[in-house]
Amino acid sequence: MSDIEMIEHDEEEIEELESVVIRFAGDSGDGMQLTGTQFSNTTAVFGNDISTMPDFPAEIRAPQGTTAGVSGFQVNFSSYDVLTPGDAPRVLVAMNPAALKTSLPDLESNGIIIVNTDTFTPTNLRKAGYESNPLEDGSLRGYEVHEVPLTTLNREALKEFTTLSTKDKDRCQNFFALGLTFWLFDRPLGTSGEWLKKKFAHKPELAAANAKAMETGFYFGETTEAFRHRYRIRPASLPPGVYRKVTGNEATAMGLVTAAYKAGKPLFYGTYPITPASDILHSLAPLRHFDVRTFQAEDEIAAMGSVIGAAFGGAIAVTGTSGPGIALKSEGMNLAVALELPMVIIDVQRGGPSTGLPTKTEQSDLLQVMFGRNGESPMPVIAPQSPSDCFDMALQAVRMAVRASTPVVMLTDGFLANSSEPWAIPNPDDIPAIDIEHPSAPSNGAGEPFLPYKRAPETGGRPWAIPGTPGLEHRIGGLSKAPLTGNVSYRPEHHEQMCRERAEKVARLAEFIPEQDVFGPLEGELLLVSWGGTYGATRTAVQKAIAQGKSVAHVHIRYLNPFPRNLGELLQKYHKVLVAELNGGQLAFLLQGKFARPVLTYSKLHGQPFKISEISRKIDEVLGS
Amino acid sequence: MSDIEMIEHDEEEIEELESVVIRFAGDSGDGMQLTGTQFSNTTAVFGNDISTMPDFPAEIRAPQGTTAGVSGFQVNFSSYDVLTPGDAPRVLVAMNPAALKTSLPDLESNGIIIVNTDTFTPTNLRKAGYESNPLEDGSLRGYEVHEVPLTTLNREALKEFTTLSTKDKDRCQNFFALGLTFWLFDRPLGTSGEWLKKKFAHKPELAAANAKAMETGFYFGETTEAFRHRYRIRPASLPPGVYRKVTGNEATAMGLVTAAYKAGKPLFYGTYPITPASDILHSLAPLRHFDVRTFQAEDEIAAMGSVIGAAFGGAIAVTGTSGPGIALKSEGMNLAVALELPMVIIDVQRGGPSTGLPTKTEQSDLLQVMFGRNGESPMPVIAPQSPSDCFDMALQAVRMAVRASTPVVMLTDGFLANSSEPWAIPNPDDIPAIDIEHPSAPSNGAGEPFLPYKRAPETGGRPWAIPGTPGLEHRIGGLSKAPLTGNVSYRPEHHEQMCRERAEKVARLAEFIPEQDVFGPLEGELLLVSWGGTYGATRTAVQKAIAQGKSVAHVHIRYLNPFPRNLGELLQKYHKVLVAELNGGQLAFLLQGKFARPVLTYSKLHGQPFKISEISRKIDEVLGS
Amino acid sequence: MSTNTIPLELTRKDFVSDQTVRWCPGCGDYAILAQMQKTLPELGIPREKIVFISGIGCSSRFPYYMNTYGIHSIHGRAPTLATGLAVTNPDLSIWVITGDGDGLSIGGNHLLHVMRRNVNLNIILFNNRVYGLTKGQYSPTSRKGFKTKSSPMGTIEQPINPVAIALASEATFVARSIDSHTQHLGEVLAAAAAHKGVSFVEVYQNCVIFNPDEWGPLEDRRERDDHMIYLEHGKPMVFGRNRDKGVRLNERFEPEVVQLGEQYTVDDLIVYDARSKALAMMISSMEHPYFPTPMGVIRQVSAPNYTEGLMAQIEAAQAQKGKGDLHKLYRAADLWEVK
Amino acid sequence: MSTNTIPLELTRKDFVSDQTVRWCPGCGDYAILAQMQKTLPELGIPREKIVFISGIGCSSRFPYYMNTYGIHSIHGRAPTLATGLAVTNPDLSIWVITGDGDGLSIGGNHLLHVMRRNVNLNIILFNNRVYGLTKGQYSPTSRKGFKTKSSPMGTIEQPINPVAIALASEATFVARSIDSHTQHLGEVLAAAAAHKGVSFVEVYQNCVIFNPDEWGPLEDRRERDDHMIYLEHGKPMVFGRNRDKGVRLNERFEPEVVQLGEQYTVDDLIVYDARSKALAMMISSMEHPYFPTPMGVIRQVSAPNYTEGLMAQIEAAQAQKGKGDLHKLYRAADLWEVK
Ligand SMILES: Cc1ncc(C[n+]2csc(CCOP(=O)(O)OP(=O)(O)O)c2C)c(N)n1
Ligand SMILES: Cc1ncc(C[n+]2csc(CCOP(=O)(O)OP(=O)(O)O)c2C)c(N)n1
Ligand code: SF4
Ligand code: SF4
Ligand SMILES: [Mg+2]
Ligand SMILES: [Mg+2]
Repeated sequence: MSDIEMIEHDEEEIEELESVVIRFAGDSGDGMQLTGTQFSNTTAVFGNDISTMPDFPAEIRAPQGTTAGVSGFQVNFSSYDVLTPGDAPRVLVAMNPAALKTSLPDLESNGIIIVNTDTFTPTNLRKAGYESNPLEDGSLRGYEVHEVPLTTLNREALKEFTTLSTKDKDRCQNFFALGLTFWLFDRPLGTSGEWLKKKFAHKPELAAANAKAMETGFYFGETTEAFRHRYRIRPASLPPGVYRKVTGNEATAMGLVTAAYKAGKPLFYGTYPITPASDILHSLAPLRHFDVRTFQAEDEIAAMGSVIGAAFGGAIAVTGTSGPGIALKSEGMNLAVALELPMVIIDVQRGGPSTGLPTKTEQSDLLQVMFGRNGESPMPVIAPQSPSDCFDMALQAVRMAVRASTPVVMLTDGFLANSSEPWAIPNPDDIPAIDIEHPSAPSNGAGEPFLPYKRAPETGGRPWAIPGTPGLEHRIGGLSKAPLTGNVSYRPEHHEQMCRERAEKVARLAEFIPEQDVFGPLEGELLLVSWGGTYGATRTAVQKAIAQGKSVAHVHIRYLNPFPRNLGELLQKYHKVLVAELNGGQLAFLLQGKFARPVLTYSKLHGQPFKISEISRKIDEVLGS
Repeated sequence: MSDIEMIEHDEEEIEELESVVIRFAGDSGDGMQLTGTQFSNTTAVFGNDISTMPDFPAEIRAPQGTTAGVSGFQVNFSSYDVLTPGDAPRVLVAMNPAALKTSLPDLESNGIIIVNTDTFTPTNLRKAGYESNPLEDGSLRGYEVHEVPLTTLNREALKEFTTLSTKDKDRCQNFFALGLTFWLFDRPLGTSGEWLKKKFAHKPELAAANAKAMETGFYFGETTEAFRHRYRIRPASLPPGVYRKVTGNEATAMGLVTAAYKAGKPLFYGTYPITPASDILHSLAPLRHFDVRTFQAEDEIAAMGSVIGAAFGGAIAVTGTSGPGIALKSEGMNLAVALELPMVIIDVQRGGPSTGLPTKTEQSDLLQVMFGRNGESPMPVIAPQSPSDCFDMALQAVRMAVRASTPVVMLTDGFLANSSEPWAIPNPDDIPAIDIEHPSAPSNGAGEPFLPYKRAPETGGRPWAIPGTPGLEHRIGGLSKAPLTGNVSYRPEHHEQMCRERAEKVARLAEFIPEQDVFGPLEGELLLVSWGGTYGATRTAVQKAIAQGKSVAHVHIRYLNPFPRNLGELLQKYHKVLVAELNGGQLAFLLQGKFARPVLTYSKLHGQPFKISEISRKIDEVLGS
Repeated sequence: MSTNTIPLELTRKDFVSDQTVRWCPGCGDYAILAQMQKTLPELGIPREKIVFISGIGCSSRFPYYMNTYGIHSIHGRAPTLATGLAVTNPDLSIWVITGDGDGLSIGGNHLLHVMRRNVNLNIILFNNRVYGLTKGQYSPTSRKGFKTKSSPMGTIEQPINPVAIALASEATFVARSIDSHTQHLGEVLAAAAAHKGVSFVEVYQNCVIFNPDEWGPLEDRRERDDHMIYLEHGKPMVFGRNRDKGVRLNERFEPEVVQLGEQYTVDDLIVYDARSKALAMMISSMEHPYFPTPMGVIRQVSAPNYTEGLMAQIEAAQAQKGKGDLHKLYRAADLWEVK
Repeated sequence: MSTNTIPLELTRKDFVSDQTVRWCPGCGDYAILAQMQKTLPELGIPREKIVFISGIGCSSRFPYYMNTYGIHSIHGRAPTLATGLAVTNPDLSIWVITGDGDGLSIGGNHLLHVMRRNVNLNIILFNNRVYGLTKGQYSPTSRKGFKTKSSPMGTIEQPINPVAIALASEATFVARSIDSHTQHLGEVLAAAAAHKGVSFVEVYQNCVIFNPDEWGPLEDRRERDDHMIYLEHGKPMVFGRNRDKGVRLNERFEPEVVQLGEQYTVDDLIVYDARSKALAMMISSMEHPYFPTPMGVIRQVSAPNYTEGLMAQIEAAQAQKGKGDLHKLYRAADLWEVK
C-alpha cells in the first residue's frame, strides 16, 4: 500500500490513490456484470485508465447461492497506465456468502469488504459451504468489513414504487451497491443515470427505481459513518483523444468491419456459436448496413466451408470460433491452404482439452492452429496483445491474407475477448485502404490462358480471380497440383514444388510484418517472452523488475508464424530466455523447435490470466535472487 | 552391377544374382497389381527375401493408355535380407507406351525392358505423350530391350478357347507376361497355377486359359533366343520358420485381432472408408467369427465417437483412417483424452495437405497427431517400421492404451500399408495375454464411493469400470474435472492438476517402452535419425556407409511420444544429427523442440519413399565427402 | 452379462445423482429430469444397465444428474458414442439426450444415420427452439423471423420439424411430448423404453430465459387440450377439452380440423395408424396455433435392429467357420518354410 | 456485376474443359456430364456466372471437366462452400455435384440445412448406391443385404431415400432422373436451373465397376417405361410402355399400382400435385421392382430464398440507418475525451 498518499482532508477524509482494483461479486442473477460495466464506464468517462475482467459460470443460471453460481467483474482503474485488471482486489463487493467465499482468497490483505448482510442466512451460508458465519466467527479479521443490510435498505428506499413487486425492487439492489461504490470513489452518477434512461426508455418506472436505488446507495455512503475514508483516483494522463471502452471481441468485430470497408467489399462472417467467440457474431449481426453478411451455420465445418466459398467469391471472408471449433474446422482450413484463398480464422481460445473450461481463458491452441492439419500445411498465425489491439490485428490479419492469398489465424482468448480497456478511437479516414486487384481477362479475348497459380514474385500470392469474371473460368481443388495451371498433378516434382512454394510464401510474410521490438535492455541476463493476452501482466512485471534494477527485458510476440525476422537473433542476446504462457509450454516448444535455443518455461493452467506478482516471483526465481 | 557373379553355364546361360528389382507396369486395366502379387508370392515361396511396392493411380480406372493411368508393382527379391522394394528396377515389364514412359526414368542403366510391342500403336504413343516411337528412335539405347508382340502371341496361344471372347483372352495377357518373367528368373509355375484354380473354381475355363497363357509365356522365354541370360537368385537365409507375405494393412488387422483375442474381448473397429486405410476394414470385416465388430460409420467423426462408446463399453476399440480423417476425428480424440479411455487410432498417412495425394505415401501427419487438438492434450504416438512390424506395433498400441487408459495413435503410411515383405508367422500361443482388470464394487455394497479418476500409482491409468457393473455407476465428460471423482470442476488447481496428471501418465509410458537401440557406432560423426516406413532405405544406406568405413550410426524411432528414455542422451553422442523424413521436417522439429539440440533435416515431398541412393548421397553430403 | 438379478425395487431416489442440478429456475429440463427419474424404476431394468449419453447444451447436462452410467460427450456426437456402446454391449438400456441445436444443427447427420440403422437406443430431443447454453441464438427449429442476438432482424431460414426428419430417416418409433404434461411425458418415455430398436422422442421444452413464449398455450394446463391431439393407434383423431373436434383428411391429402356435430362425425375422422409412415408424414406438419399439435406415439413399427443383425452375423460366422483361430488366421495365405 | 452482356451463343463445346475425363469406361457419369454440357448453353447464362462445386468421390470430379468456375472441395462439404459463395454473390448460377456417399453419408447434414435454408443452388446427387472412388464399400443408399468388401455378409442397415430426406428438409424443388435417359435428364436439369431457390435432383447413376446391376430395367431403353413413372403436375399418374397402368391411393393412404381397364380408370388415379408435400412424401417410397419409380419433378413450390432474404435485410438496414459509417460505429459507446 505504498502508493497511498494523504493529500487532502475534506470533511470526509479523502484518500488519494494511484490505482484501485475493485471486484463486484454476487449470484449469477444479481446483475454483477452490469454493475461492473456501469462502474467501469463511469470510471473511464471520468478519465481513469481502466482494465476490466468479467468471470462468470458456464451455466446460464447456476444454482442460486452456491459458489458455482458466483458471477464476478473486476475493474482495475488508475491515474496511470494499467495493463491488467489487477492481481488482487482492494475492494470487494460481495452480494452473498458464496461471493465472499470465492473472492476472499484473491483479496489484498487489509482489503475492504462490503457485504449484503441480508443474504447471510443459514440457508445461504450452507449453500456456500460455510460451517459458521464468517461475519461472526472472526475469519475476516484484518479486513475492513462493511456490513450493509442492502436488501432491506433498498426495499425501504423503493417503498414509493408501489407498482413494482418486491422481486422487481430486489432487482435494483445492484444499483444500490453501485451507488455506494460511486460514493466511495467519488464518482458522478450521471453516466449511469443516462444509461438507465436509455435502457428503460419504455419502462420509466424501472429507470426511476434503479436511479433511486443508486442515489440511495450513494447517500448511504455519505451519511453513515461506517466508512473511514473515501478514495480519489485522479484521471490518468492518457494520450489526448476521444476514448471509449472496448472488449477484445468488440474490437475484433470493428477491425473486421473496417478491413472490409477499406477493401470495398462485403464482410462475410460464417460461424457457429461457441463461448467465448459468439460475441463477435453478436457484434457483427446488427451491422447489415455495413453490408456485413453474417451466416450462422449448422456447425463449424459448415462455417469453415462457407468462408472458403465466400473467399472464392471475393468477399472479405472470416470465421470465428474457439478451440473445439478449430478442431472441426481443420479439414476445411487445410483445403483453404491448398486452394490458396485469402481468409481469416479467429480462435478465441478457452481452457481445454475437449470441452474443458468454456468460460475460462487459456493459450493452449497455439500448436493446434500451427500443426492441426494433415500434410505440410503452413498457415500464418498472429495474436493481439490486448483488447484494443484486437482491432489492429484483425485489420492486419486481413492484410496478410490478401497479400499472400492464404488463410490467416488470429488467436485471441477468453480473457482478451471479455475484458475491456480504453481505446483511443482512431479516425477511420486515416486507416490506409486495402488494395485488392482482381485480375480480368484481356478485353480482346486473346492472350495467354489464365494461370490461377502463377505467383506474384514479391509475395508468392496467386491471382484472386472471382466468379463472374469473363474469360478467367478455372477449377481449383484439394488434390495435389501442377504449378501455374493448378491442374491436378500427382507428379513428384510438382507436389514438392507446390509444398515448398506454400511454405515459402508464408515465410516471406516476415518481410511484411514489423521487426520484433524489445522492452528493456537489448542484452542481459534474462529475456521474458510472452504472447497474446498475457501482455499486460508480463509487461508490468518486467517494468517493475527493471525499476528494481534487474537485468530483464521483455519480448511480446504478436506474430507467431512467421516469427519476426529478427527474433532468432534477439533470443541469443540474453543469458536465459523464459517463456511465460497459459498452457503447457507451447510457444517455448515452437521457439526451441525453430531456433534450437534452450528456453525455460513458466506454464500456468488455471483457466485464469497471469497475475503480475506471479510473473515477478518467477523472474526472481530464474534470476536466482 | 558389382553383385553379378557368373557361377554356372547351363545350356541356357544362367546368371546368378544376389538380388533383382523388377517392375510390372501397364494400364490400370492390365492387371499389373495381380501380376506383381503373383510374381512375389512365387518368389517368396521359393525362399527369397522380398519387398514389394504397388503404385497405382487415384482413379478407379484412369483413362486408358495415358501416363495418368499407369499402374505399377515393384518387387525386390534377394538371397539376402532386403529392406526396401529397391531403388531402381533392373527389369521392367511395360505393357504399353505410357508404362514405359513413366517407369523408364527409374530403370537402372543397362536395365532389361520387356515391352508388349502390340500396344505401340500411333494412338497409344500419342496418349502417352511420345512424339516418336521409343522402340525405333534410339532412345532406349543402352538398355536390353525385348520386343514381344505379347497380345498377338497370347491370342494365338488361346485360340483353342473358343468360348472366350477376344477381350477375355486379352485379359490373360498379364499371365503371359508373368510366365515369361518366371522363365527369366527360373521360378516354378506351381504357386500361381494353384492360385488360378482356386480363384476361378467356378470358371474353370478362365483358370485354364490363364494357366495356358502363363505356360506359353514361360515357353516363349525358353524357346526364343531373344534373352541373353536367365537369372537365378538363390533362396535367402532367413531365420527358420514358416513364412507368408504380409502387407502393412494386413499385419495391422491381424495385430488388432490378436490383441483383442489376447485380451479376451471383442474387437470394435469403427471407421469410414478412406484410401489408403480402407484395406484394414476390408481385412477385418470378414472376421466376424473372431467376434470382430466392424462398424462403417457415416463419417470419421461418427467413427471416432463410436470408438469412444465402445471403449466405454469395454471393447478393444480401434479406428483407422488417413490424414483428412484425423483432422475430422480430432475433436473426438480430444474427448477421448479427457475421458481417459483406452483406444487406438490408426493413421495411414498419405500425401497432403488437404486431399493431396490419396494413393501416395508421406509422413506428414506427425505433428497433426501430436498437436492437432485444442488445449493440452497429450497422446502417445508410435510408428511401425515395416509391413510386418505393423503386427507387433498394433499389439503394442493396445497394450499402451490399456496400461495408461489413453487413446494411442499408430502412424503407418501408404507405403507400409500396401507394400509387403515376408513375415515369420509367430505362434499365437507364445504371445502374452493382455490382462485387463475391470473393477467391481465390493459385493457387500459397502465401502468407499467409486472414484473413476483414482489413478494407479505405477502407471497413472484410471479404473476401467464398464456399464453393466453394479455399484460403479458414474458419469464422465469433456468438461474440466476434479481429481479422483471426475466430477465437473472449474477450480483452477483441479484443472492444473488434471492437465499435469494426463501429461505425466503419457510421459511415464517411457518406462514401459524399450530403450532406443542404435545401429552402428555408439558415438561418432553422424547420427541418421528416421521413423516409420523409411526404415528400410535409411538402414540400408547406413549399412552401406558403415561398410565403406564412414562414421555413421542409425537410430530408427518407433516410439514418437513419449520418446524412448535414452534418446536425448543418444543425440548428444554424435557430431551431427540428420533426420531423414518424408515431410517438411516434422520429427526434426519435434526433436529440436524437445531437446533443443540442433539437427539437420533431409526432407522429401514426392509422395514416394526414399531411395537408398538418396540417403547415401545425403549422408555423403553431410559428412562432406 | 451381469450375475446380479434385478434388484428388489428401485425408486425415484435411486436415480438421483449427488450432483447439484444447474439449470435456470423454471427451466423445463427439471420436469423432464423428474419424469425420467420417476419412469425408470418402473421399467425393471437394473440401474447398472442404464446409460445416458448426451452432447453439449443445457439439456445435455442431463446425465450428470442421473445416478446411472453416463457420458457428457461433445456437441452433436452423442448418437455415435451410443452406437459404439450398443454394438459393444447390446444388453444395455441406452438413452441419448440431445437438444434442438445439438441434435439437429451440428448433430443432424448422426441422428439421421442412427435412426436408419435402427440401433437399439432411446433418443430424447429437448426442443426449446433456441440455443440455451450459448445464450440464446436461434436454432434449426426456431420459427422464421425469430429475433435473437445472432438474428437481430429475424431469421430467414425455414425451420425443420424433428418428427419429419425422424420419419424420413426411417425411425421405427417416433413420439412427441412436452415437459409440463408430466403424466403424458412419463407414458411416452416408458413406451420409448419398451420399443426394440431406435426410439425417437421430441420433447417440447421451455427455455424460460431465451424463448419463454415458444409453446404458449401448450404449457397451460387448462388450455392445452384444445391445442394438442393425443394420438392413439386404432382410434379416430378426436381432440379438445370437450373432445368435440377432430382431424380428417381433405381432398388434397391434407389434414383438416373439423368441429364434430352436424357436418362431421367421428366416422369422418382419420383413424390413427401408427404403422403408416405416410399418415405419420402427413400429420407431422400439423402444429399449433393452426392445428392441434400431435402428441404421443406418432409411428411405431417393428423391424430388425442393428445390434441384432450384427450379433446374428457373428453367430452365423462362428457356426460356419468355428470360433476364430489365430493359427488359421495367420496362415490364410501362401506359406513357405525356411529350415 | 459483369459489364459484359450475354455472349452471342454458347455451345456444348464451350463447356468442355481441357482436362481428360477420368471415369471408368461405361460409367454413368459420362452421360450426366454430356447432358450438363448440352443443357447449359440453352439456359442463356454467361459461362463466367456458372460455378460447379463438388465434394469427393468419382462423381465429384465433375467440376474439372466443365469449362466454368469450379471447386473440387472436400468430402461432403460442397453445400457449405456453395452457400458462402451464393451469399457473397447471389448473381451466380451455382451447381453442387455430390454422390450418395458424399452427400448423404458424410455430408448429410449440410444437405439438410442448405435445403431448409432454400439457398439458391442446384444440387445434383449422383446416386450409384455405392462408394465408387474408395473401391466399392456400401453407401447409405445401398440396398439392405448388399455384399461389399466392408459388408461381406451383407449390410444390416436400412437405406435412406434421398428424395424423402429432401422433402423432410423442406426443399422447394425435388426431382429425379437417370443417367441413361438423356432426354429426361436434360429436361430435369433445365427445370432445376430455372427454379429460384434450392433445387435437389437425384440422378440414378450406374457404377459399372462396383454396382452394375443396381438400376436393372431402368437402364434399359426398351423396358424402362414399365418401371418408371414420369410425374407431371396436374396430370393423373399413368405409366407403362402402353400407358395402361396407373397409381391410385388405397384406403391406408398408400400408393397402389393398378391396371387400367375394367376395374380402374384414369379417374381413379392420383392427380399429381407437385405442390403437395404430403403427396410427394407418399410417393417417395415407391421404387422398382414393386412400384414404378417416380421420375421428374416430385415437388416444386416457390418460397423466398436465403440470399433474397439476406439482401433484403441489408437493404432495409441501409434504408433505415444509412450506409455503414465507421465514424459512427466506433463511437457507438460511452465516450470521453482526454485533452
Ligand atoms: C464444437 C462445438 N461447437 C459449439 C459449441 C457451443 N455450444 C454449446 S451448446 C450449443 C447449442 C446448444 O443448443 P441446444 O442443443 O438446443 O441445447 P440447449 O442449450 O438449448 O438445451 C452450442 C452451439 C460447442 N460446445 N462445441
Ligand atoms: C474426410 C474424408 N473421408 C473419406 C474420404 C474417402 N472417400 C473419398 S470419396 C468417398 C465416397 C465416395 O462415394 P460417393 O459420394 O457415393 O461417390 P462415388 O465415388 O460413388 O461417385 C470416400 C469415402 C475422403 N476423401 N475424405
Ligand atoms: S438457458 Fe434456457 S434451456 Fe438453459 S437452463 Fe436456462 S432456461 Fe433451461
Ligand atoms: S468406380 Fe464406378 S462410379 Fe467410379 S468412375 Fe468407375 S464406374 Fe464410375
Ligand atoms: Mg435448444
Ligand atoms: Mg456413390
